Amino acid sequence: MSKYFKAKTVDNFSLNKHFSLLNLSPLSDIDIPQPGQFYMLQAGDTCDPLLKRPFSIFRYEDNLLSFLYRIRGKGTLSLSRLKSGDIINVIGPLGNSYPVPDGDFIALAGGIGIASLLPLLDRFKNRAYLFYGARNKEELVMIDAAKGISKETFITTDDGSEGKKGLITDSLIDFLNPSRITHHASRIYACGPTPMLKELHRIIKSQIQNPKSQIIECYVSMEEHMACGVGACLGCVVKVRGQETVDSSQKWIYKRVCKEGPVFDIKDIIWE
Amino acid sequence: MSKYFKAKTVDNFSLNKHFSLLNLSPLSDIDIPQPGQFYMLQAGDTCDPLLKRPFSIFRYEDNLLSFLYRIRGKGTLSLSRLKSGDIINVIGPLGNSYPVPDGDFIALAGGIGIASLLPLLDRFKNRAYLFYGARNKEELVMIDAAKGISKETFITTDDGSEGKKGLITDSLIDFLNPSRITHHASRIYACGPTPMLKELHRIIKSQIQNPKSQIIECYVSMEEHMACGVGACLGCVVKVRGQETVDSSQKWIYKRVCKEGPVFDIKDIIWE
Amino acid sequence: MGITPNSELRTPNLSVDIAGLKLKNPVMTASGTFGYGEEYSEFLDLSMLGAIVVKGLSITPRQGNPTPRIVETPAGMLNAIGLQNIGVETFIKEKLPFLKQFKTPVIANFFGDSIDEYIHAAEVLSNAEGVHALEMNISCPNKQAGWIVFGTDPKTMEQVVTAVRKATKLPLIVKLSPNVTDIGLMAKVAENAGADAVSLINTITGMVVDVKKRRPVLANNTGGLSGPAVRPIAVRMVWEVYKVVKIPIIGMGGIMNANDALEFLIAGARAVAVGTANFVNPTATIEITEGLKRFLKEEGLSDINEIIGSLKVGS
Amino acid sequence: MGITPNSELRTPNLSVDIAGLKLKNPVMTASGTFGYGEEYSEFLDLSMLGAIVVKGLSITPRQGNPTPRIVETPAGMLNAIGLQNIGVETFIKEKLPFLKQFKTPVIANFFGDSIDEYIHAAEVLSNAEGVHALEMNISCPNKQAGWIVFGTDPKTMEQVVTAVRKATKLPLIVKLSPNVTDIGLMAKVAENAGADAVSLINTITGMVVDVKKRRPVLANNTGGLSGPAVRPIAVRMVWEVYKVVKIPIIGMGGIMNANDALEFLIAGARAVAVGTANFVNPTATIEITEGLKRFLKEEGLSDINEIIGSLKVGS
Ligand SMILES: Cc1cc2nc3c(=O)[nH]c(=O)nc-3n(C[C@H](O)[C@H](O)[C@H](O)COP(=O)(O)OP(=O)(O)OC[C@H]3O[C@@H](n4cnc5c(N)ncnc54)[C@H](O)[C@@H]3O)c2cc1C
Ligand SMILES: Cc1cc2nc3c(=O)[nH]c(=O)nc-3n(C[C@H](O)[C@H](O)[C@H](O)COP(=O)(O)OP(=O)(O)OC[C@H]3O[C@@H](n4cnc5c(N)ncnc54)[C@H](O)[C@@H]3O)c2cc1C
Ligand SMILES: Cc1cc2nc3c(=O)[nH]c(=O)nc-3n(C[C@H](O)[C@H](O)[C@H](O)COP(=O)(O)O)c2cc1C
Ligand SMILES: Cc1cc2nc3c(=O)[nH]c(=O)nc-3n(C[C@H](O)[C@H](O)[C@H](O)COP(=O)(O)O)c2cc1C
Ligand code: FES
Ligand code: FES
Repeated sequence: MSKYFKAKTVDNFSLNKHFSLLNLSPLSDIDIPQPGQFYMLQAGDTCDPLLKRPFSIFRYEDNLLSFLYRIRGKGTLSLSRLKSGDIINVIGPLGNSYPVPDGDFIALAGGIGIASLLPLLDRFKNRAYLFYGARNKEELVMIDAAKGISKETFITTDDGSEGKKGLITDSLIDFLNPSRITHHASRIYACGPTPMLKELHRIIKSQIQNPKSQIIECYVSMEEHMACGVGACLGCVVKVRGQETVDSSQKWIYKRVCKEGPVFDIKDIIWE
Repeated sequence: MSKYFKAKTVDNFSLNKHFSLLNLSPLSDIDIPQPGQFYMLQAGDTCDPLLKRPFSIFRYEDNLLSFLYRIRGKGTLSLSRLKSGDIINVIGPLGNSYPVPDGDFIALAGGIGIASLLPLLDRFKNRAYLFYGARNKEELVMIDAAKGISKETFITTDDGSEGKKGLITDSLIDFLNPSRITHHASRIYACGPTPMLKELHRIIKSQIQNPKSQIIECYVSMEEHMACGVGACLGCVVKVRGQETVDSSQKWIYKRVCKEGPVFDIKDIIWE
Repeated sequence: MGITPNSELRTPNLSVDIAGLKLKNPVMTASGTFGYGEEYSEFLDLSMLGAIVVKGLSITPRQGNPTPRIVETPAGMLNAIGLQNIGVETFIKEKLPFLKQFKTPVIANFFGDSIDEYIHAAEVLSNAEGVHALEMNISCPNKQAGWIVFGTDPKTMEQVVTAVRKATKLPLIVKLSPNVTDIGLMAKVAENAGADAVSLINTITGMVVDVKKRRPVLANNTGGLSGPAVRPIAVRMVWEVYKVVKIPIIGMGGIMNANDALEFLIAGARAVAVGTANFVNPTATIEITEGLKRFLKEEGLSDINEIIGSLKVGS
Repeated sequence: MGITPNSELRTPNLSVDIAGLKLKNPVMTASGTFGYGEEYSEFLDLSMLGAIVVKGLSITPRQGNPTPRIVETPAGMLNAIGLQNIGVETFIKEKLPFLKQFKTPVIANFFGDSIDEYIHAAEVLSNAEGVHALEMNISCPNKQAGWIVFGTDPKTMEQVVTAVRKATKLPLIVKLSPNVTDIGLMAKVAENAGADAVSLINTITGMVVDVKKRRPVLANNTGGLSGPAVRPIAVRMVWEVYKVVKIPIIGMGGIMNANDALEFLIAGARAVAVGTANFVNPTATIEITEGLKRFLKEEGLSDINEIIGSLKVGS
């Protein structure tokens, strides 16, 4: 059982202009991925693009690995050109995973962040209050799939083209307002763009200071440029409070998103 | 009418493990190619492979450009991955062409050299004595097409797996033997690997010295590594006798295969 | 709807000034990749170029190196043309008249084996009507100094630039070799010796081995690396030079599209040259100029000069 | 069918000797691209490697640079990790024991900000059981000499190599920076100062600009270019060094497969290191070793040493 294996493209279909779903059938025995883990993927075998790119496991069913991806630059563009039958080399599953929730929980997805959170919603069906925001309707994908496995779903778009107009974090703030609590969730799981995570961090800080709040924990999946995905290059580090360092004078240390992450306790991250 | 145009892949089918035929439909008005001319082709838009590669026009019919190519390295490999509907940028037609034959003629093709000669056979149907040699059966392609438009066809393979066993130039020597001439051809057109062309040069020299020989002219299509294909980079030069130089002391000059060629009078080339 | 002055205002200024030479846009051709202009004239209107830089010229014609002269490498290519050229005289007689019909400055790239040859070539080219500036290629070995490359030794370079400076009144561009430890130092030497501008980078020396034959692929053994592979090195060098000289910089090395050109301009180049990209896309220069215009519009800028050297660096 | 001695004879010898260090094959890992070995131990059997070169170590731990530290370039990548590392002591305590279980020599790559730091790190590493050789990374700025890079100034380099030579009895490999005018000269200086071998190339300094933000993509502004893009430069440099030194050369820079490794060996490298390729293909080293074996068989050669430096060059 190796974490470096060949897989055959079963299909690779475009959901809309920006998003596609890739289904891969591994050609050898693989480790079973956990929600929050990721794989390094690359189409083709030329030197441009050179490096593999990280993608969260979106679904694992019937030994099929599914990835939901957004076409951004040359790596994802070349991925979008994979055709059924094409064979690629894959590394994974990599990184840690979301800790198992106890009871109901909140999931906060910004844009393509849904890809990472969906397996969590799916494994713990009907236990998540899903907050899912995006720029516009086109950037919201898999809503039906997500709704079907969530307890309740809150949708926002920046332009109001779907769901409520506004930021998803504002909807979350409303929901968390201690004076009108309607839920029993004590944990938040989040994946999305850095500005969203920073705002979440602000929200969490004020929640924790508020004795009436139920929220006690928050886990976020972080993104950084990666080269190796396996902890070797030190390219993907984030600043984390230095609790584990011998030298207590050290306020922070770098941890590798690909190895100690991608999932971190939001309190441990130093947001700059 | 520009020599740089977009074309749509109509189909790209594999004749066997080594050879494929690519049919392109130009998306704008193009110049009509002449036998011996070539195009610069490239699949994909990444930086690897970087440069376009030269390919002879193999057929031009119903405004469809056809290329017969042999998969050798990364350029032709990526070409072989073009799918119907894919759009690529093309430069051509480039270079000079085979001079018009008067009467019957001899065509000497080594391996993929057939790609360059076939349009000549086709335009002057049933006037060519075709000598076509390759390493083995698999490397002989389009034999039926070639036979159908040639006056007579002579086939050899190095291993005897098709046609006569031996070198195609040996068959040519037999045929040219002045003591048993059965033809009225005075010109040879040739395209193939350099060793074959060098041997041809040796044959031609002895023919010309022989007063009984009918052969008076020989044109060869040359190959060199190309970068631009349009005469700008000076990458593709061959040594040519210096008849056109001002300074008569100069024994040779470099000419560009892509611009003054690819077709040269065999006598003008300096074979080293 | 009457006169719409706004639409005119909205077309941003692309013209830049290189040592008194006014270019209608900052996109020129790189020497050796555009022949003498005519080779590409059937693909694009040469009047649309910022400048045409022709293949390197020497006082007497040169045959150049044997073949193979070209080999592709990952995202790049090596060339060992060996400076084949028709010589300054033939250039002036046979190629320059064609180029004069376009409204585009002609920059003559030239070189020599010795300081005398440099001086001589510069003089002849300076007297030719229709040559608007000179670009000295100093990536050639100095015969007199035992084949030390002019452009890699500060002293040798200073001598040859000083000598050529005296031989011409045309704007003088010194084209720097990247095969050096400190490109900033070399640029400063050129500036002090009288260069009006520097251009960089020339190719980086490389080699590809044919492992079956156990020979270099190129007949010349080594060749010069160009193309996208070198771009990050070139951008870094332009930035290093921008920090230490006052004269304008012409940036090049792997520019394939407008985004690449912008990297150079932002790092400090006042103009850019497009080389290897012409081979892949004969209209690359025109598309880059269009792309620059589009970028300025999108960013709400009215003048390309606003972005030149605008790089904000961290501490 | 009884004993078949021929099949054994047919397995060509891959082992090479680097300054007394016997490697079972010439394929090692490049420092900084293979962590401390354990990161890749779930992908391949570390006993199959010629040698393991670990991430660069300093006398005290380092945090390295802020992010982004990595950006992809055409056929290459820039990294500005900033030499983040756990320090020699922690390495010896926590990482070395793991590496000792494999039958593969461990080469400790190390560096310092000053000659003292180099000496100190070399001493500590030399006393650690399980470190088989030292590789000095001299592509770092010298704090004492006003941040001149050790590896780009012959005098500074001579000093630091001479000092380290006295501090260790282990085979000493000096890793050369490619950001120099004359790599042959630098190699000779290293040889004369007591190096047992040289390794090259380290990364080439480069920059990528984010044109929208008008900032370098990397937080450190510049980074080191590695990957296939640099291979032709690296092969050329190995060849240049091979011509002027007698000590063995470890070649690297863009090696992705056996063919690439062969280019280096033929050009004169006695061993090769695989860097960026590990990121793309974690089993690259093993596949390259297999490919070398296949090549020797196909060519009817019985020993890898027959091809080292076998390049036939034109006049
Ligand atoms: C743990 C993790 C899980 C992810 N999961 C998903 C997913 O499920 N679906 C999805 O669409 N995207 C996911 N991403 C993001 C995805 O990796 C990037 O969109 C992709 O790398 C962009 O590559 P590109 O070549 O198309 O774009 P580029 O043009 O190369 O870059 C666009 C942007 O992508 C980012 N990027 C580029 N290269 C890398 C790299 N090697 N590593 C990380 N970021 C990079 C940079 O921010 C860059 O500005 C994930 C990222 C991480 C770190
Ligand atoms: C005028 C002309 C017409 C040609 N017509 C045909 C044709 O109709 N069908 C066909 O299959 N082949 C044709 N060729 C040969 C074809 O161009 C090469 O096979 C192709 O370039 C190989 O590219 P590659 O990347 O697959 O192989 P690579 O691995 O790059 O190289 C394999 C070999 O191809 C040659 N080669 C590589 N790059 C170039 C280049 N840019 N220019 C020229 N040769 C190169 C070299 O000899 C090299 O050793 C023609 C060549 C020329 C010059
Ligand atoms: C085929 C070829 C020929 C070249 N000839 C010359 C030359 O004659 N004089 C010169 O100064 N530079 C010459 N160069 C260098 C280019 O002008 C340019 O500096 C270099 O190629 C980097 O730009 P690019 O990556 O865009 O090609 C040549 C480059 C190539 C590829
Ligand atoms: C992410 C990364 C980190 C590196 N760290 C070091 C290092 O700590 N010490 C060192 O000497 N070289 C370091 N290098 C340079 C490599 O060892 C090697 O010399 C270079 O990458 C060229 O080889 P490649 O093209 O195969 O990667 C590093 C390279 C990369 C890509
Ligand atoms: S991506 Fe290499 S350490 Fe994380
Ligand atoms: S390929 Fe450029 S001159 Fe012929």
